[in-house]
Amino acid sequence: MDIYLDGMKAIAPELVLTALALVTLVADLLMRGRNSRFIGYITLAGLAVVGMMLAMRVGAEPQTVFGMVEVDSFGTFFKLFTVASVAVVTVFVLSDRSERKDGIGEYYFLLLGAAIGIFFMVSTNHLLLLMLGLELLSLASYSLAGFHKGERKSAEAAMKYVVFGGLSAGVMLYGISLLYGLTGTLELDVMATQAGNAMPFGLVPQLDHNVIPVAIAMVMVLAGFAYKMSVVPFHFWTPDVYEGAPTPVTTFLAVASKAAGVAALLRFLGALFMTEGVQPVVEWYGDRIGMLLAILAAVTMTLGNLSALRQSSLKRMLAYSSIAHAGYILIGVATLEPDGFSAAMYYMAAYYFMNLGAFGVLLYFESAVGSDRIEDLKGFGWKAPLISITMVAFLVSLTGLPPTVGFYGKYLLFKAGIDHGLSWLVFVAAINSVVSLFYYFSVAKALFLSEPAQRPALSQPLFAALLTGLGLLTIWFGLMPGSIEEFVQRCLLL
Amino acid sequence: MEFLHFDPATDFKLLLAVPLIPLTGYLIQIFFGRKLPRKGDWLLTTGMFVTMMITLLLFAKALYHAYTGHGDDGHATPFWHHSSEAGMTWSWLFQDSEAPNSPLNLTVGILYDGLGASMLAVVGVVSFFVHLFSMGYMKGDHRYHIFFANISLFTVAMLGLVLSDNILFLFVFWEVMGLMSYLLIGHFSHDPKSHRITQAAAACKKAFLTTRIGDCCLFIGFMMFYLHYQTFSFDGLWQATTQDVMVNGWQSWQTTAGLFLFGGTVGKSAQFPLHIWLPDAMEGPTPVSAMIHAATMVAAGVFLLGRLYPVLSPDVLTVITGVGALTAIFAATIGMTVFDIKGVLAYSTISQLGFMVAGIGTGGLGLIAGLFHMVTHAFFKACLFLSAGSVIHGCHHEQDMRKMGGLRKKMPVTFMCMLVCTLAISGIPLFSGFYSKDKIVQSTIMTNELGGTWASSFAGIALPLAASITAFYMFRLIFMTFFGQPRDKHVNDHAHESPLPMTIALTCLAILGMFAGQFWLSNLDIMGSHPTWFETLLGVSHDYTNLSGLYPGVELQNTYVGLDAAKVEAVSHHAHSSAVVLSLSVASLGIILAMLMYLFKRLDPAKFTETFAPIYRTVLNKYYIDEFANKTVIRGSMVLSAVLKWFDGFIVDGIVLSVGRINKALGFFAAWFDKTFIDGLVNLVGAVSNGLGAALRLLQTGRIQQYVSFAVGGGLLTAAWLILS
Amino acid sequence: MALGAYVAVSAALFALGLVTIAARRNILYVLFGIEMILNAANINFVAFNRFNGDGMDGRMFAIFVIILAAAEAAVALAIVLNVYHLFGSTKPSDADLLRE
Amino acid sequence: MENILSLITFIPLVGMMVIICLPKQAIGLIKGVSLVATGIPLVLATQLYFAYDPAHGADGSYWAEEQFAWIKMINANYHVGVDGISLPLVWLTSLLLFLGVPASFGIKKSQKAYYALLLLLEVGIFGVFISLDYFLFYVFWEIMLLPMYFLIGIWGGPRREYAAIKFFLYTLAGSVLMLIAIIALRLDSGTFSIPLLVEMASNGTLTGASLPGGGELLGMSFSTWAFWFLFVGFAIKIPVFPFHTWLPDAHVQAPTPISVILAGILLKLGGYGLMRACFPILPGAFVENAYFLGILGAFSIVYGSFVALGQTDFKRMVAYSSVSHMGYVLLGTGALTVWGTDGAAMQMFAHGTSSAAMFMVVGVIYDRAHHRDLNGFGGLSQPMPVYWGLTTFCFFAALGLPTMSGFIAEALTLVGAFQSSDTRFQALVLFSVIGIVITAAFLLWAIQRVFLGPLNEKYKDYPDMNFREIFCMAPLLFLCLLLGVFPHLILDKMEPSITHLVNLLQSAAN
Repeated sequence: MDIYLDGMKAIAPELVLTALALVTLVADLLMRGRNSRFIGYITLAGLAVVGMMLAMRVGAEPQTVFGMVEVDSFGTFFKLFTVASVAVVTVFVLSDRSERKDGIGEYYFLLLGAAIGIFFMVSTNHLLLLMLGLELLSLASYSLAGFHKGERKSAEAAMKYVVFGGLSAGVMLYGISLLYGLTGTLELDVMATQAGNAMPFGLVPQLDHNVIPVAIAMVMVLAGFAYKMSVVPFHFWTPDVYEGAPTPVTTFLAVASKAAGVAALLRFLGALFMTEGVQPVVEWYGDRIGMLLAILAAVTMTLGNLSALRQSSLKRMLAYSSIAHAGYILIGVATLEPDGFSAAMYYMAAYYFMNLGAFGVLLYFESAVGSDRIEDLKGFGWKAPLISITMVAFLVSLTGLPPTVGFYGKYLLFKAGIDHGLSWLVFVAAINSVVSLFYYFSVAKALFLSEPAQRPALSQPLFAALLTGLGLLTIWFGLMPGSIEEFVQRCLLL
Repeated sequence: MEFLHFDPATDFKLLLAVPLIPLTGYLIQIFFGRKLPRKGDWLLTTGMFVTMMITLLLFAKALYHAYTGHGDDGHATPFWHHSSEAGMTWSWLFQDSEAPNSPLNLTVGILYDGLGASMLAVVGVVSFFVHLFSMGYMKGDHRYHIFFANISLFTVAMLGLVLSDNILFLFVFWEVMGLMSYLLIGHFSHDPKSHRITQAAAACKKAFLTTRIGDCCLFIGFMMFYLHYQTFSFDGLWQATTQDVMVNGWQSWQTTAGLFLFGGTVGKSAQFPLHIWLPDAMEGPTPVSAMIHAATMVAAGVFLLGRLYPVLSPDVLTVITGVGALTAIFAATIGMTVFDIKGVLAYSTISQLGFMVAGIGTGGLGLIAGLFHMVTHAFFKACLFLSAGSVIHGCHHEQDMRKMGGLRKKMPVTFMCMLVCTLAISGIPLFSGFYSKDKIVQSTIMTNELGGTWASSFAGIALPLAASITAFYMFRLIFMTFFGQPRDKHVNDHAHESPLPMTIALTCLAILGMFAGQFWLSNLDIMGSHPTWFETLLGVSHDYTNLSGLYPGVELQNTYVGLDAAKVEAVSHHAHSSAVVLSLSVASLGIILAMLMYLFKRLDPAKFTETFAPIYRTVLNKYYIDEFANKTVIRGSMVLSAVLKWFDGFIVDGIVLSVGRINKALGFFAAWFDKTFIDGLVNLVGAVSNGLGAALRLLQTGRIQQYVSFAVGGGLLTAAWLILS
Repeated sequence: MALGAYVAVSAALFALGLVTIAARRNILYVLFGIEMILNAANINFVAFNRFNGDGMDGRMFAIFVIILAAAEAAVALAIVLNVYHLFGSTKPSDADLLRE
Repeated sequence: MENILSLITFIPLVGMMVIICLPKQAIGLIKGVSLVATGIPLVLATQLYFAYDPAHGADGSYWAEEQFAWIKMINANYHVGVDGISLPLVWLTSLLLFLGVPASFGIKKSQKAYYALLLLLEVGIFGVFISLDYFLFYVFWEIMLLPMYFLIGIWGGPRREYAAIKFFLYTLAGSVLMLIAIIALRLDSGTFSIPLLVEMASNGTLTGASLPGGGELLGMSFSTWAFWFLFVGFAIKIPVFPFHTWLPDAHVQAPTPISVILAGILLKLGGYGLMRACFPILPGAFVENAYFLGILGAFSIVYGSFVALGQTDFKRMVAYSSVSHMGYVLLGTGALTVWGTDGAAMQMFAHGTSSAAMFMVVGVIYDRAHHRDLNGFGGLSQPMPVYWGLTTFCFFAALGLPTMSGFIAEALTLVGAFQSSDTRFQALVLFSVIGIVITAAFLLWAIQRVFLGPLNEKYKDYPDMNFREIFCMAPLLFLCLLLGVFPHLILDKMEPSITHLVNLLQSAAN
């Protein structure tokens, strides 16, 4: 029984989060859809509790509970990340002027549900739990994308998302089944380390015998991650869904959901190719996978950037930009080395600040200007200087220029890439970041390089403060990146 | 006579003061000139007077030394001083970290020798008189104070040039003179009342640019010498070159470098083919023409040759002779056809400069003669120009000789001065020009007899011919202007003698133009068979094989090498008598011809021009050299610049654009690029969809099932890669 | 029966699912296609579990997948219903507001 | 003062903060704060200049060094210091930015933002000149771009958006390549410290051996590609043909004070970067390619001057003259002689003063006529004699008239390059001389068209330069003259450092 209790203790944050989700659901029912803001505040408070619980776990001894849940700092990092994103998204929902005031209690429930999915997804080496977490996240996301039931765009987005997501999940599942059949196990570290012909037999005999089935299974599994991260060729849903979904949901998809994909991929690859006692032939195969990822990275960032160039909608542009950023992150992943992984994690953290910020500003513009077209922002910088300057900081960071956190993240990625023989990829990424300057600064151009706009600014002091805070952090962590990087390094001790 | 001894300690301070006095004047004038009484002209003129007196005093010291100092062989010891004797040197580039003698540094000082002393005196004297003359001539000019400031600064530069002990500083002052020449030629280009405002604006630019081509050559020349000898100082260059040549003989690079050096002279001293700026430079006020474009600046090129003579290889000297002789004859022919009074003088100046250059090219005696001609020419040509200025002033800015005539009585002083100087330039004994020009002719004869080159043979014919033509056109000028009947009543009625400052200046310069050649009064050496004062001052020997007065301690490797001194002396004597006869006859021929045509009207010039119409037209149009330069160099540069401008805008800039064009095939990039970058120039959005990359756009169709297909297809590709690799 | 036969059936089902998703003109068929893929995986899980010997991993997984499929179908149908309301069509290609 | 360099660098930042806190309407106060925030660094920099002991640079050490750990994880330090190469440029920066404030008084649009950005720009520029840590260097390098983008983009001419993004794009394209090279160097050496890197390079331990595959990229050896990546980054800034096309557009569209700063200082960053952070770190690759750099330099000289000759826009002409003048920097350093490099360093300073003054000249007439068509003026010297005088002064400084600093720089460069042990440089020098003539040609032609000849009646009532305009321009012209007559004032400070640099490079050549 002790083991059971210890296990429950270990997954306490998940339990609290689940409870919180239920509480919001029940509260919404009790209040009959009135006063939804109150539920938002409950969510925030609950997230704060979860966040504190997680924070206390940083650096704790890793353990495996219930045979499949890995409670370790790596997971904690992404859980904290998720909690923070969900909290910010909650604030977005609360500040979204276009959102109804009441009857949106389930909004928070769905967000929390998605968060629970992420929590499990990022903390397991077992393919079953991985799949369950991923599906939970997906189901919540589908609903969120279609949250505005009366809106055609929102409905269409949800439909596309569910079809594409269902397909991807199916493919991944099929891949998992193949992998299971080939190796006789669902546990990744066992696959990697098992040698000989005893049951389960792991990957080694398969790789020795015939790599084709393994390759097919691998690609299918990776497709699932690629879909979550919006990596080419599984990115097609991204622009459409991002554009159609309500902006806070888009933010959630772009930040938390993508981070979950990254985390799961890192864990998958880490457990498969980088665990202690990994068999040489498996490690060798890892290099092939790394090269595949590197190529995908190059294609993804290039496609994302080139497509973003001619977008007139800020939202859609940010969607393509998020595809491009997935490509950058893959540089770190493709190295299949700890420092590459930590670079990817750092970049994820950087991405958190700048993208939350950018989407937040987008939300603000949507309320203030009533449009997300870049053209309509002309001269608005002079009307809302603080938010617009903050936006410039986010744009600079997204482009990857100092003194912002985005630069440091890119620096780490480039460094890892060059250090592990991916100089060509770094070169491609460098050119890409020049290209990205064009479209990012088309926003800055619209904001400031035109005559002041006529439309008055919108006063949302708290929201503005949140954004400014994010902006300042974007710059502060660019100048003093040490703290985050240290944190990342501590969390990466898998 | 103690005060005539050269004392380095004090005299180098005086020498330093020579350029500093007008410089101070300039600074005062440029900032406060407008507010000073009489706009400050008195200040600068007084300053120049002091400067002139100093230069004359120092010149007297040099002369005193030359006539009293004794050397081993009874010749005067060279008068040659460097300011390091007085501890006056200046580490120019570095003062702090470098040892003074480091090859990286440049130590500069003042060089004062016979050549420098005479040139300094010439510059001082001419400058002062030009200042004086200008007080009358420029009266009422609306930029009067600026004019004075500019000629003052010009004088500073010229004085500095003469005093430089190294080629780099010479170059510095050389260029500053170019600037001042530019500003002074363009003086009237600011004057709304001037009717030649546009021409003046073009002329000043042309002058600067043309000479700058020469300047660049000069720069390359001494840079090449610096490369081999690591020195800029004249002394160092002489020594290094002669020692090098004694061991290795003349090398081809020395010839190349020497030609480049000569390029400087070609530009500044208006030798063919860079002479084209000088006639145009007459757009400047006449005092400027007198000072800069006759007496001083254009002589700087000749002075430069004098300074650098030991480093010029025989081949270079041959070219110098050839170019000089060509310039002399060719400018003289043009001079016959010009009707503008200043224009005649301008071509005459070019021609005379050709004489000097050709003389220097023949070496030895010719070098001395050429430099001497530079001195004498300075006086009489300055006087001629000022006289012309006086005429123009008297005729209310009429320059066309065809409208003058009979001014003899209206302007007697001007007439007398001009006549004296015309006799001087024509080479009539008793007048200074004779003694210098005669020696140039003598030198060509001598060189030819001692085994000449194609150039000296050419010079032997061209120079006497040019001398004859000179006499002709100068007297043509005198007769057309001062004799006969007034051709334009209006001009003549209003003609008047110039005011006192101008006539004083004229008279003094005319006197110098008469007597600056030979002290014939003292020893009755009318034909100039004795050494002139200039030769004495430079301390050259009779046979001209030893020029150690000019270049102490240097064994020249390009002058009468391997010839017996006695033989040279003998040839020299013989050549002297031939030269005198030749000079006198050609001068007389020219004068008689001019008299027949323009004084007695026995011969009608129109008939000649008709008979030789094609030749006349060619000459009248200055051999079409300006047109040629326009068509080739200037047009060429403009075309090139237009081509490059196009290249820059469309090709270089277009590299980025062409990235876009390649991407036209690749999709969005080009569309975006063009939209943003060639704002509205080409709407490529439509074209994009035709390209390959339309695929990229077409992928995002909005149809979920197509997305699925693409994704599956992409996944298959991925799997295929993983399997195949 | 040999393992190969099971795998062949599952592969065929998977392929059919893909084709259905990509080609059918009714959104409901598309959802069926997804179900087919999930069930193809299920066949694999059960078959592999049977042939890999002891352990219940594969079968467990299959059960979970069935639950997942149900949940997904529920959500998907709700969304499809909403789309039908707004677009008046069940053709997936009719909903193409969101595109380049 | 212990932290004099940090003070110089960050006082403008403080000024910027203060300005941000001031109300928009307090324009007088904003200008006052800007003057103070640029004035104090000028005073401090002047003091530093005179306190600097040049002998210090003879062994490659730095003056007024400050160092403390910044980002420990990657071993990046806040390490600053100056030597004879950077000090004159630091001083020039402080001067031009100080003059840039009164020169901006004519700007009436969003003044608060303008001065704040101007001060931020100053921080970035100072930072680049004083950084001795590559990471810090890069951060400052990029920080500079942003204010420049907005300064051109907001306060520029009609095509300012195009010019601003083009400027940003070019510089960024160069700097990402630079970043890759910096990272590779860091990975190979384990340090960002520029002095340490230089030391390792001179010991021959910086070969890329510790990188995967020996650091090869696309078939190029480590030192080769790292060199070219760095070089392109800096060459774009100089700018060298064919990377120069951003410059005319940026110059033409930028407001006058920004053009002044752009030409006066920003272009120098490229040359400075090469001397500080490219050549000595990869001396082997530099020596291999020195001749090619010389060709680029010489070609830029001639090319820039010819293209300038063909321009009808006054400002564009001046912009191309910068291309021409900055070519000397490459030619001089490529020759690997002390004089050549001295000349190059001096040229950076000389061009910084003369071209800045030239842009002020253009600004004066543009403020009055609101166009810059060279053919549209004429006879302006009549209503504006002082303007004519200063312009002529300035143009002659630019065309390298002796007694002006430009002459010293060009002469040292050319003579130095001529003496290069690589005799092929002699041909380059001869070729470059064409540029000297053409430079004179287009400048004089411009004077003729604008100032001389008959007066265009439209302009007869133009007021002459006012005190503010003269105040902004006169110090620069005075400097041109002062350093032309007394070059030792600056050469003394630079020479030991430069000799050290040249010796380093030469030892790599042997």
